[in-house]
Amino acid sequence: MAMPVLPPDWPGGFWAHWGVFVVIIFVFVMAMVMGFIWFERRAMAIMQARLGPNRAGPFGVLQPVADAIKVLLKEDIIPAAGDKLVHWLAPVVAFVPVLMIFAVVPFQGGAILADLNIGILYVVAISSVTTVGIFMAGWASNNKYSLLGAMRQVASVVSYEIPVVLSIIGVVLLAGSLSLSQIVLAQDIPFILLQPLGFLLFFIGGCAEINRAPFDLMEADSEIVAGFHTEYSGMKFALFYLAEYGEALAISAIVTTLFLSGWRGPVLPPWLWFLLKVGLVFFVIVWIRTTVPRVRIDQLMALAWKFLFPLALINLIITAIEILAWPAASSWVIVLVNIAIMVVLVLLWSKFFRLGGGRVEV
Amino acid sequence: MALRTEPFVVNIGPAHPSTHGVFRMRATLDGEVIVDMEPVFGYLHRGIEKLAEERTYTGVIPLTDRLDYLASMSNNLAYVLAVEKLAEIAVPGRAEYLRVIMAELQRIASHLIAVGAFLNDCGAFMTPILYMIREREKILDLFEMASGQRLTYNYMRVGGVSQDVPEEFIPALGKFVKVMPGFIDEYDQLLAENEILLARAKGVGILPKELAINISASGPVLRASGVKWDIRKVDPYSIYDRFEFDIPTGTVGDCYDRYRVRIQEMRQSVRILKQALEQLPPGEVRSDVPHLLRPPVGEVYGHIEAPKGELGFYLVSDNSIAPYRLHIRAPSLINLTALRDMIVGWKVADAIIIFGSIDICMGEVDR
Amino acid sequence: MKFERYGIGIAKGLRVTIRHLLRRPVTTQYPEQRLVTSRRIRGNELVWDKEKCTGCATCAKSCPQGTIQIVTSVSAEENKYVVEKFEVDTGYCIFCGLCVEACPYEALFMGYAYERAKYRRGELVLTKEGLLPSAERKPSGYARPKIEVTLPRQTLLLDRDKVKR
Amino acid sequence: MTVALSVEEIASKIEENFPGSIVESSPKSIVVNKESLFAVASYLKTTPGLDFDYLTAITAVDYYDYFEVVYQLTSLQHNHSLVVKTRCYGRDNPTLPSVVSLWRGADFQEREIYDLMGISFDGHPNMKRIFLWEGFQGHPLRKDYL
Repeated sequence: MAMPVLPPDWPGGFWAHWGVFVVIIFVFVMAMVMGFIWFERRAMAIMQARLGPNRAGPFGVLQPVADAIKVLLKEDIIPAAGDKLVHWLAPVVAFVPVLMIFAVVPFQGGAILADLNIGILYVVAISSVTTVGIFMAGWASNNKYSLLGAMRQVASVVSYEIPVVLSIIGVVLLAGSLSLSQIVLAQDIPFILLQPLGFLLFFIGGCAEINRAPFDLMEADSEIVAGFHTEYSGMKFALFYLAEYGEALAISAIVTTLFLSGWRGPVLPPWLWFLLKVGLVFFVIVWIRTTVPRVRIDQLMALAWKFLFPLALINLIITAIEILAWPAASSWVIVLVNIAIMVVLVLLWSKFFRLGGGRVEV
Repeated sequence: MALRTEPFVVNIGPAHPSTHGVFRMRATLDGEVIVDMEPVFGYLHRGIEKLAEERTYTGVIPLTDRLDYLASMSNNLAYVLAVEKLAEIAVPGRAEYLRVIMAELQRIASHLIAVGAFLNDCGAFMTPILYMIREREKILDLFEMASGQRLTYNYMRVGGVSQDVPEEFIPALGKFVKVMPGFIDEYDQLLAENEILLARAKGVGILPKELAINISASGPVLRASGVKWDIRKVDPYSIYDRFEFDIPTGTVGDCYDRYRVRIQEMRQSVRILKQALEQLPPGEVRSDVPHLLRPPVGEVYGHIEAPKGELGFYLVSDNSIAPYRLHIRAPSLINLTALRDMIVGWKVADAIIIFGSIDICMGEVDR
Repeated sequence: MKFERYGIGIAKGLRVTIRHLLRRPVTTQYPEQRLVTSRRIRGNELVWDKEKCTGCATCAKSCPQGTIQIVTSVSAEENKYVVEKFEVDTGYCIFCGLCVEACPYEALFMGYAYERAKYRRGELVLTKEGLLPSAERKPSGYARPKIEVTLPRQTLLLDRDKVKR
Repeated sequence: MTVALSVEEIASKIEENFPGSIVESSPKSIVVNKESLFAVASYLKTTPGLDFDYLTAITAVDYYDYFEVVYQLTSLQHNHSLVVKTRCYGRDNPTLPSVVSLWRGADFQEREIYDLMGISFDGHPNMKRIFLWEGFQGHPLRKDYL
């Protein structure tokens, strides 16, 4: 495995690098997830005219720690009629892939566990494994709400993977590489400007994949109680919770990497830029969650297949044509053209997009 | 190729985040689609009608607080109006105005919860309901100021109200009336045009006009189906004939119409409050009514337009100090009759919002 | 779903929520920060004025729950009723205030206090001594205008929210 | 203002169409016998000029000798109202014809009366207890239930 961006004076070679970064990633993910939990609760609370957690530590920053301790001390309940092995295995299967995504996320130039040359493909592949864990949880719980939630999750992930991957391909075409650090290095202009439509599609699809509002159907508390983790408690529940926020973190990080030029930015140190951008993306996710209601399952499907999928295909084709036809064109012209194309396409689709489903005669 | 699926039964409730109390829908699902539904309730049955037979006429008023606990003032009002009709007791002018003020404030408070809970059921994570609870809190402050409690007011009495409002009440109410329309505008900005909400609520759970009348629906549910029927207008009780207000109606009878009708009614209530504040006369608030009231033998049906619909009290008196029979026509219970017709064929997510859009209060359904 | 408004509805909603970032929260931090309750609060526990009470038992009759128990005897020398037993089981009390309103001699008051939770059900039964006023058992102004004017004014949420419009 | 229709007028109309159906007519209400209840109810609902399309409330009162079931009828079209009563004797298994087929609004209310008062309604699609659980002994709103 090639390590082109590994600093040459790095002591100890590959295994030291590996060990250090595993620890860094683990600590980073845990710390960021806890920070995100706190951040989401605080930001949301303020937007809802209240204060949010403010008891544990200054501004309540230690609230996630307190929650974690509470959750760890809780009794672990397994439904009597549930499938015990699968029930036990599910949180692990759901959580580990989330952690593994960060192996290829570059925190700054060279700060990466494994700069795979197929990095983004790896991300797409690994992130889907979480779904298996969630379906296992839904199945093993022997609870109808859990099963409904798990089925919703599988349906939505299977559908949304396609527009998400298609919009990633646009980025890959521009960067000419599947490696995440190469993609960042290729972004002299952030790809959000070169690929505005791709960004929109990826963001919507990403929100749907990580089950963030308005696509949080699988744990829609007002409909199916808590979805797949209805029957989970204690540490296993905590793992699902971590997985959920870890996914949110991962999506924020990948959006940052693919579209917001990753760690690159003036003045501030690169890792800080990276964190700021991740935080910004996450704030937008939280902000949307605070505002909008939830879509219905058939609307979710219709949105994926009728709205996102055709637009993603068109976006891909346009990107390919641009790259082939005007390889020498000024980037800023392309930016303007692409934004115009995005506006036209979105308006056009908004006009003609009709939702399927509704009442079913029974 | 048709997929063969096996229907399965899910109990939605009695302990479920969005059944608004202990309501249970025994739903048969085919995938996500509800093919059959049976409402089950009675978990909160306290036998208020039976208890009332052993209370004095005044002693029943605290019981009515506990019917629809989101609109206690309206329940108080309906009950005392029925007793006054039975015993032919006159009410001083100021008391009438105070009653109307309280009833309209209560209507706003109840609709705020109804709309907030409905939007919460739609999945807008807590934001609308928290904004609306904020405004409801202001109303509860006013109620607390007048009656001393925030939920079970026990404010109305046969022949008036329990005591006059304190002097700081009127300026506070004036301020509330001034700020409230702005907040209602804000709710509208927040979600009224939201595409997702439109997609979720428009055309969902349609209650046709004929069916709405046939199942004796009342209140916003009936009006959303396009029937212009508001007891405040068609059978004015108390002093509602002195105020100018409109009856908002819907056109289709879907969830969105019910939501809009409630929002419009809040605006109309603010309008009534404004007029009542201007007209409020000074004077007594309670006429002389014997402590142990003995109404003449007879029976009476008194009804008002409560926030949830037509709230009626059927009273039979045998000239003793306790009602011989008290029957409560609970709007929540009767509006639920159409639930099955509205839900079947929709998905689980729709069932929840259809149920939320009816706006029931289990204290009133089960009694 | 149909985006005939091109997402303007969603954008409007997003504007409302983001504007709330700049507003003050409306909640209070309860144990540290306390609001003044209504002057007419029907708070926990009745307060009984031993001197004014004549033992007429109007309160007991007016109680819808049958919570109040009064036993009186006739005192020979003073020619009036002596209250032997005055017992209120606050576990049954619904704090409707009808007894206070009914009292013809203004001898019974609603309590001004809240936070009077007890550890044992037995402690909820208040007898003669337990009903007397004390430092933490102040009478409320419910149906007692004379007391009402001495109490501090209620804090209103209406006065606290700073909404720029 | 919802007009309470003149009882004599309607009573005579009913008597004309269904001789012997009126047991008693007070100034406020008509008491019909239980055999002709359904016919009278559908007459009231469908006759032009009466059009009682809205069943406001049903309730039952226990008078020891008999149960009186009270129907509050309203016409949304003409904004008038009428109180129709019927009596059923016997405490063991009193029955009445159901009006659910005319007004679906009677559905839960008749079940409620059955549950709490013990009057069963013939022709009701789902005559079972509504508030109390199946197997509950007695009917609590009866005056002899302690």
